[in-house]
Amino acid sequence: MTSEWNPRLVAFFCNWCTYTAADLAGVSRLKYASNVRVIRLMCSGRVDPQFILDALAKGADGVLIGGCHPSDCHYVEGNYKCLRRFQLLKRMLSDMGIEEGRVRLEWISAAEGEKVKTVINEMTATIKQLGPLGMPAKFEEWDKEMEHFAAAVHAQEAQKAPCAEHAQLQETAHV
Amino acid sequence: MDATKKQDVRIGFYICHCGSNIAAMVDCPAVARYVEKLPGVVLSRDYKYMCSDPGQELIQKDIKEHQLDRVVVASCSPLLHEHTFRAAVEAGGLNPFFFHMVNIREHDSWVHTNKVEATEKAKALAHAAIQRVAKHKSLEVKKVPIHPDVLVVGGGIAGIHAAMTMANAGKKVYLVEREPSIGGHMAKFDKTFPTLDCAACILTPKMSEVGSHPNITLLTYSEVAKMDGYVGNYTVTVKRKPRYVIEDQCTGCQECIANCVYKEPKFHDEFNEGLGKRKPVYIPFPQATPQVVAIDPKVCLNFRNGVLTDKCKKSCVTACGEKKAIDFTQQETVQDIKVGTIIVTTGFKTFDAKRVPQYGYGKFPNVYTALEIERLVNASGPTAGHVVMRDGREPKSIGIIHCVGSRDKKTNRWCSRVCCMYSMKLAHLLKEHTGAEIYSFYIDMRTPGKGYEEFYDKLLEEGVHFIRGRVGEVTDWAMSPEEEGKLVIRVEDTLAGYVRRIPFDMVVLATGMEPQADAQDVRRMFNMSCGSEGFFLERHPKLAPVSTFTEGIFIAGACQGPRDIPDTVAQAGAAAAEALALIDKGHIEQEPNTAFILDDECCGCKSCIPLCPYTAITFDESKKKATINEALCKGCGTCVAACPSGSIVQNLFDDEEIFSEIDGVLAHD
Amino acid sequence: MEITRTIKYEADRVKGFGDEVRSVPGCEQLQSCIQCGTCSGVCPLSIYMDYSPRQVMALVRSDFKNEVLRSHTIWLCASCYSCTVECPRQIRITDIMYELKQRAIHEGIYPKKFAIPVLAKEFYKMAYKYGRVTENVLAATMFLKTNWLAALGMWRLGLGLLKRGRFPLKVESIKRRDELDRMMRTVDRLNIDALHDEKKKITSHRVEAAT
Amino acid sequence: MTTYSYFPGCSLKGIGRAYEESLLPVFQALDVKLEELEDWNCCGATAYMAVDEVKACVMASRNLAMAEKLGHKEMIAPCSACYLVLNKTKHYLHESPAVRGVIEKALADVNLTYNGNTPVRHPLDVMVRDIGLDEIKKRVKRPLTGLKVAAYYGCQIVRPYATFDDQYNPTTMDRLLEALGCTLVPFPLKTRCCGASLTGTLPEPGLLCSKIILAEAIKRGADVIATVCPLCQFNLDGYHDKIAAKWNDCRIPTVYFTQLMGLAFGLDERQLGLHRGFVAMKPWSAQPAAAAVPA
Repeated sequence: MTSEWNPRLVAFFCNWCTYTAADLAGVSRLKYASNVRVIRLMCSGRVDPQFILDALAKGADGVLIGGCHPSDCHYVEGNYKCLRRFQLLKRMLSDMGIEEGRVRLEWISAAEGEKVKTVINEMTATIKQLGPLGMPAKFEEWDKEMEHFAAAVHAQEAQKAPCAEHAQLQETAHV
Repeated sequence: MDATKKQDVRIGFYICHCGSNIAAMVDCPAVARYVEKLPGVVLSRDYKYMCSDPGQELIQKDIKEHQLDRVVVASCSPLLHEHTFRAAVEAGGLNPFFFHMVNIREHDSWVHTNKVEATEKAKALAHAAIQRVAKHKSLEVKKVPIHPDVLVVGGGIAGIHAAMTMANAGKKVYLVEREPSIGGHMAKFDKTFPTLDCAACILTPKMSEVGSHPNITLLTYSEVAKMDGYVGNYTVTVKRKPRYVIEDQCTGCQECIANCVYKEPKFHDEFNEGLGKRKPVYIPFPQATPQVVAIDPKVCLNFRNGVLTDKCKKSCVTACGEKKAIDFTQQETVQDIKVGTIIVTTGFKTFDAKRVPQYGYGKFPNVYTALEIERLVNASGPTAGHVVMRDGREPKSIGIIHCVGSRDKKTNRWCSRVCCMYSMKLAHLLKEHTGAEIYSFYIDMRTPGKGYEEFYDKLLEEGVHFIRGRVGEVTDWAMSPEEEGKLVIRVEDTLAGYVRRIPFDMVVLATGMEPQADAQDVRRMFNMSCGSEGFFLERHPKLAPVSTFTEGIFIAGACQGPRDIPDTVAQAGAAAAEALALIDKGHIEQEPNTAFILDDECCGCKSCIPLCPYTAITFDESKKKATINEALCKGCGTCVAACPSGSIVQNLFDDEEIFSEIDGVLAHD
Repeated sequence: MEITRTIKYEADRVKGFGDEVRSVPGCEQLQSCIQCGTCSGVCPLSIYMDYSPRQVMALVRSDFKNEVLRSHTIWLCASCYSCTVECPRQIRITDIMYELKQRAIHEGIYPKKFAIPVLAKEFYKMAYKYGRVTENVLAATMFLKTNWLAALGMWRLGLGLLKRGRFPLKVESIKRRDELDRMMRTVDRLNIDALHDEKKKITSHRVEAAT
Repeated sequence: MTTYSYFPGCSLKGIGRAYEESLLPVFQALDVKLEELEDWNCCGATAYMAVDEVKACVMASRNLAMAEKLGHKEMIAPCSACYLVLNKTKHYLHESPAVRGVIEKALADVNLTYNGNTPVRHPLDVMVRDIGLDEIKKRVKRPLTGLKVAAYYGCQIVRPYATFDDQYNPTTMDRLLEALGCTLVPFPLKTRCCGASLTGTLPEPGLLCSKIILAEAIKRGADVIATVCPLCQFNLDGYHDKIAAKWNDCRIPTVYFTQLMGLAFGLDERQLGLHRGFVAMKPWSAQPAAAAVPA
């Protein structure tokens, strides 16, 4: 394997358009970066923002959502619903310091095998430049900070507070 | 090991080599070894062809011998073989939904070039499936009854054949056609290749059979406006355009035409490609089905700009007399039809030759399209089969240019498949009719069909000149005396190796086939997909060539891609058979991927209700909770993702399953 | 009549030539040529060519470098771009012709005393030196270098131009020639074609070896 | 008053003097200012491209960069070859970042930058699409009624970048000349090659190209051929003796469209450089003034 760092991409593809397009890319033997892991859903409308956050939290460096083109959704307008949620989520992600190129929503029809290839390759290149996201490590760090903080408060309080209060505080810190 | 006990599942994992399709890029035994160590896995195998009978039997045997209660197969796309393996699992005695499939062919071995990376990817995907399948639940396949009636959209040869097949099998068929008569493009053709039997002779008996078949309801001059419902239970709204003639009362006597205030036909005749003329009241062609006239409000004197003025003396109405078939007050009507399956046979459009300006169509009157020539050589055509040009002369030399609007990245990049053959047919007919010298300019001669190459041989023997070269331009300026007053084709004779200028009286453009102009609208209406060129996309190019991605909707003929009459008819038969298979089963098995509400958790916020495009979610006022009508739910999962309290669950795609899948794909480095 | 052998052996090919041309920006589409002959059909000069443009495409693709670079075809191309706009595979044939001309001049294997490459070179020199081109001076140079007899045939035209005030007697030049000079030297220094030139050198050795 | 940068190109200072001599007063009459690019150099030209494409691009980009610096929104290039080479360079720089990098460095040496701005326009395009036929009609003092013209566009303003007109049947010049009162003869060879530099280098092929165009214009009944390019004008006008010697006499005057505009605007014929042609157009001023100035 190459020593170069390879980003990890999780993709949520709708069954009717994008997953089929990815199948078409396969049948056409197009070649794209191997670091994408596709999860099939029936519709991009099924993509819960929690899926995206969960993927990032568990170590994905980027998330791609693929749905049918506007007005082509197999379920009439699940893709619009997805788009609406995606807009909200984007704001939240930027507040969390997650760069824009890491989470992408793309409309890819069943005929666009070529687009699957270009989008995945583009995203891989973008994320390679951005570098690892490292959310698990960040979470660990945040946990540690919290523990430190708790411990500090604990220690402070322990010095001046009586025992009963201490016990109560400890409980709060753990919540 | 601890986890195995805790989860209490016994998973069997199988990875397929697919010959060398997968094994060449993924180290299958290595993946099997990796999966073997995962929690819950009791057995992990690699095998050459999992979809083969021995492969399926292997699963069944293992389920029994090893008391497996979950199965994962890593092979091709679930869109291809999920069904196969679910059936195998069921045959092995398990609920078919205790199965999950991993796509390591289309999504892995075929698209990657580094074996190590591809193997790692396969491991990650397999890991995810193992974690996911542990959470799978036992589900029941939902059976819904199927409406036995069928709708066929488009009355060309494909629609006619599909409708006849279904009707003969005893099904009630609605055949909707946009034009006043069925027949489509084939009705315009003179003869058919390679047998040279006359198109009308073989088509018109079928047309009249359609017209009189007790099981067929023919809706001409009509268009489908809307489709609702799902497989087995579609409701289709058909718009019926006013033809200003009451179909049931018209006997086709055509007295009205003879007595129209216009004594001479003078309006553009669509059926004859504008080479002939018709009156405002007309029957498209002698064998039209139904034998019912139509009135064109754009040119009828009783209308002005399509609006009824009642200014004409209406000699047609007088001529119709007692039959009272003419009704100028007719309005567009809509009609709802309930059917279980739909066959879409909307056909093609011929390429607009004006888009290749260098060939001079529309500029030089003696440049014709192939379809115009079909009418010109036809005995019932505008010239009664005499080949005379627009200037009244009979051509002494004719050049036929192939691939006009085909194999050209600037217009249409595909090969239209029929042009080589029909060009040769026209060459033969033109030679027969005029005795002219005929040149055929082709890029590559494509004759892959029964008797087609023999037809090419015949044409060579007849002395038609075949020149391999795509024509550069057709011009009307002369370099030498013999070119004066002629159309000059400039071409490289690539086989002789010379650039040539050849003068002709007549030039024929073999225009290619394109998707109908409104193919995208039709596609949306029937929830289908289009390929990049705009033809309707079949479910699988080899294994499901007449199915679409929407269950119960089939396609046949040139709406799916350019093809000739034999292939179209074969496909139409196939589509009818597929529809019959579905109907005769009596019910549809639906994927149990519907959503349901956890009553205990629903807080009654109603946010899910407006999201459902099928109005499957309603609010139960007594319980103050939402409920989902399972029969209406199609399983998109949009409400599930939106529920703020997490109280909606989608079968087969519940949160737990997807989270474990996410966890799984990222678990492996 | 002299009979010559026309068969081509593998040794006649300069392997890699086709790939090399195709790697130049603008020439990539060459590979998708279907040999339909549209280019020759629309080319106003194809009637004088030894190889038709279509054949040139085939020859390049099959690595027949010597045949292509020696052909008259590439020099007969008047850059009217008809082939480029008509090609059903959107091959930029005119640009490929330019690429072949450059290679022929670079390797000096164009037909000697053939006026067109000489004009191209003289044009280049003049533009390089003065920043502008004075056509009549250029033409005179060209004729002197190729066929001075033909120059005599042109005296009437020259005289006509002179009478009509269209024959400037002094060579036009820009004011800040140094600017252009500096820019050109920068290009030479950067020599983006460094690698390219390496390749050209190697292949030209091969040409010599083959001839 | 609108101002355009103006890139004359070498030919307009030499064999194509008449083009500039008519172009400038016509624009002036239309209240459009042209500011000549100071110290412009050869566009890079097609012959140059045959030797070294990158260097040809360097030459073109010096002009493009200087035009950007001059600051007018657009630049006019009347010679078809200049028009094409400048536009082609723009495309090339856009397509190929590698070449663009080199050229940016070369420009930086002489304190120039290129940002991809300043479109290069042909005067024909500017006349019809920017100024407009109505405005042109207003300036017509002596309509060219009865003058039968073959509008000849040549190759390089419609190919390969057909930016302002149809590449098969361009009509911009036809409409413009019609506005001047001319009668346009149907001319199928509007965009056929004139032979370009081949006329000088390989007489037979080059001259045949010109001859075909001349013969067809005569056959179609034209009094005069209107052109938009100095090389086309030279080829169609300069070789009549040779063409007559080789084939047959095809004498017909070939003028610039701007010369016809000047005539219609009532400008002095001598000033428009009409005397510079080999086959002279019949002096228009000698003709009886046809229909009066349109009201």
